[in-house]
Amino acid sequence: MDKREFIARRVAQEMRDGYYVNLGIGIPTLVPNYLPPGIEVILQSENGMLGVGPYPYEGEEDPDLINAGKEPVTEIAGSCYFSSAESFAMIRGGHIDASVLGALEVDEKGTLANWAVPGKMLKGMGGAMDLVAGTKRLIIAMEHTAKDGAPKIVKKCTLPVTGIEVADLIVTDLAVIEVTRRGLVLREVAPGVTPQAVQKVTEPTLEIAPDLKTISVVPETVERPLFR
Amino acid sequence: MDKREFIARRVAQEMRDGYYVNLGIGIPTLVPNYLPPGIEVILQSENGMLGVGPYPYEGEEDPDLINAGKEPVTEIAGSCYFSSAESFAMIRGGHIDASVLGALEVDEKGTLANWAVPGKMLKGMGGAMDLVAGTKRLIIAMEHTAKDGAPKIVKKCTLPVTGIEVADLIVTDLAVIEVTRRGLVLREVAPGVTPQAVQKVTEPTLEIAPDLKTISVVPETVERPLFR
Amino acid sequence: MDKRVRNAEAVIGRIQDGATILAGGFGVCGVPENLINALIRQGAKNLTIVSNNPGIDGFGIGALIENRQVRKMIASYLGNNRFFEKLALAGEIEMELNPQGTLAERMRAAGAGIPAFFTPTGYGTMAGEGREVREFGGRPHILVPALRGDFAFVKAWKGDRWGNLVYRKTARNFNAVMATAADYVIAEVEQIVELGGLDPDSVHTPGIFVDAIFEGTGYLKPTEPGPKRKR
Amino acid sequence: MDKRVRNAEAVIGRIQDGATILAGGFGVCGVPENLINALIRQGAKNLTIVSNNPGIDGFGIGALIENRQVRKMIASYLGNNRFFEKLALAGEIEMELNPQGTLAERMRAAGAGIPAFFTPTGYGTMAGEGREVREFGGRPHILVPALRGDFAFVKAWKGDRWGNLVYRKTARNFNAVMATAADYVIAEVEQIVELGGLDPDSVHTPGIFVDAIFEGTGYLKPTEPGPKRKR
Repeated sequence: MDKREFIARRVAQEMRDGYYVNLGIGIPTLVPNYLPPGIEVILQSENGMLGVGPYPYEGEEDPDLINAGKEPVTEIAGSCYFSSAESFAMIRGGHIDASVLGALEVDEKGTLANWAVPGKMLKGMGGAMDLVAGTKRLIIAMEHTAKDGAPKIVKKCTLPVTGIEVADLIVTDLAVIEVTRRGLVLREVAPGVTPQAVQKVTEPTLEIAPDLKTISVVPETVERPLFR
Repeated sequence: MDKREFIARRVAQEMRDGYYVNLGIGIPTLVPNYLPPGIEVILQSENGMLGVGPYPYEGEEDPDLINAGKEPVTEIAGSCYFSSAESFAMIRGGHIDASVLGALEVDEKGTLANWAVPGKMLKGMGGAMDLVAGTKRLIIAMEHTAKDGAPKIVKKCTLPVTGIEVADLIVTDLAVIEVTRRGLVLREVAPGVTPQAVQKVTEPTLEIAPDLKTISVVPETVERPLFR
Repeated sequence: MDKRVRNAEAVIGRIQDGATILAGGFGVCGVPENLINALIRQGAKNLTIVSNNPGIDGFGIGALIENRQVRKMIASYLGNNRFFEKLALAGEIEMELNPQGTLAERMRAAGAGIPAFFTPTGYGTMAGEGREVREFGGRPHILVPALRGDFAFVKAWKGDRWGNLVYRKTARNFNAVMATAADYVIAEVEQIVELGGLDPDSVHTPGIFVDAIFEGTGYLKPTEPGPKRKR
Repeated sequence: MDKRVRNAEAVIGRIQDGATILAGGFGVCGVPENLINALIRQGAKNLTIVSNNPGIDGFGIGALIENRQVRKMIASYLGNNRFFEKLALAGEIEMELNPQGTLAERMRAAGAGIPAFFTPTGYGTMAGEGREVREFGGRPHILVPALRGDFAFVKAWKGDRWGNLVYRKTARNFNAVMATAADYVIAEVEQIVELGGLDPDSVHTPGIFVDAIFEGTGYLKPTEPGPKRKR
């Protein structure tokens, strides 16, 4: 199982039946493919849709039906559409149960940076600042370190931030870390990874949960439609 | 022709083709019955409707279809419905071309009082404060004096006000008065009424327009469906 | 996911004394009749009711007031309810009058995560008393806070088990905005349809806003008097 | 009343150099193609364009930028447009980035008569720089002003001669809110239907917001790539 799938599978375990969820691009997109049996979530796409369905079959794309990543998607029984203003009223009004986003940096207070790298081009924040400010529970899904091995979980964000003290949980290929008032608490480690190894690639000091667990993700055998 | 019809007929002359209009209860309600030929206006009802149609035939009331005066109405080709929030976004956002309201008092600056009489019960302002603040043109339609003959056009409102400096035109059974920056200008008088007679029952001093006219309302012969 | 409950009784027990309830309806149009009747039978007291107007004597919010369950009424218009008038004059019920659009916008703000907004409506009037004033474009505006409920009673025409709602004609009125602005939103509908039975482009209230939904029974749906066309 | 015009050319002459235009669309979905193409032919310069994102190279707002008619872009996302990137890095185009929801809400406020509102979105970020800060419920919020256009370019699915509009699926996006927030609103639709041909309960943009409407032609309606299900 590759890192991205591992992370998405672990994030999927955080979903509860009936959750309304908004997913960022990248790893978060994969989450619906790995929902535990009996867990039904409804995906919100901030361009104006609730109940995002699987990707279409080749040749069946509808140009009027895309997700926030601008990919063609489908609708399902129970889907509905609305305007961008209504969509963000929904997001900003606290109606989304969970949002899963990627990150460039998260710091020990849960402050998130995921939209810009100075010097390089600013791509824009899109809906990320609204999502982190408005969602009930913000889960960060990312690889634990940057490609060069540098920590992405830092003492204080150095990149332009997306929101102040917003993240609730960080799920990586190495660990599950909860953001609490007293700092970061290491809840779970990946199979074969020690808390010390996690700490080594994490800038702030991690408190180790007394009931520290090992991340358990079981690949399923069922084929499910490819979701965003 | 009774006073109310006279006033409504004169107000109807202020309507322009394609106007979106909101009408208060009382005399304003009568206006659509007297529109000049070729003038089509679309009535907005603040409970959530554009394109209010005539009153229904007896026995054909639809309990889901009422105007802001809570009377059953009908829809016409081109009607549409929306929520109270959208309705007042429309009103407050300046999208209504003209509003016609009754008044208890209007003063020389166009400040309006039409929703409460202290000591008696406050019935509530309903949508009146939103309408006077948000409509492009506010026309007051009322009898010139109170039942006891006291002026309703006053130097300064004594009753609880609905909005400050909001009225653009006052149409009564005696006169048409424009509210301008320098005060009230008498534009028209009713047939057989002198400017002096109007001034006598009007508290602030009226400037008489150089081109003072006589109100001309011609009863039509065509029968039209009874509108709100 | 299934938000259907059997009837109003199945959820009305959640409402405790002192709760704030947003109740849809404009006059006697689009009134959550089943929920209000269930609340009268349930008997919670000292309620704050937010509704455009208290309706007519003996129906809807009017009946709730007659049953003396309401401590405070937030409304834009009180006309046509003599019992309410009597209680208010006797100081036995508190009332807060809001301009109708301000009332709607306050709940829209609550639902959209906006704690306060500026508006020219009500400036210089009793509705603006005590409010912060600021000029925009040379015109004075007042700062108005959002308005949120513990519960919302919503009446729609059709709905599905995800809580998606469609209203009919002017019965939509305050129902749609109230559905966005309460912690627990209960929708009663005339008809529950299969999932997929509503046009996705024409859903007025997305199910995300709704916590429980049931098919109401015995709707009175009265009309108030008004002029009629002659044949 | 009839708001129909023959085509985009019939109204595009109104747009002068320096105008602010709100343009609907999200990526390449729900884009007012006819209006943008007519504006390219018309040639007005130094425009401020408000659009969620500048689209892809050579299509929609992207083409307008390539034609060097845009002085300033107000958007939430700039990704996938290399020409824009080049101009921006060279300082040849001004850009203002807004959080997507703030962008939508600013236009909703303009359309609803609200000059400014408080939001927690963007507090402590570059999007909050220079904004007034105030705490509500112990949480810092910033004060954000409304955003209005001289013109709005709106793309809908169907419309009638009164300007009532219906959108299709996610092509609604920013079109509906932009239709409320400009002095002159031009709607292009795929089909104009008879008055009465739209369900009054399902009109998304009431005609009051629309000044001119025409049936567009030659829609490209492209799609961007994405994963596909296997059969």
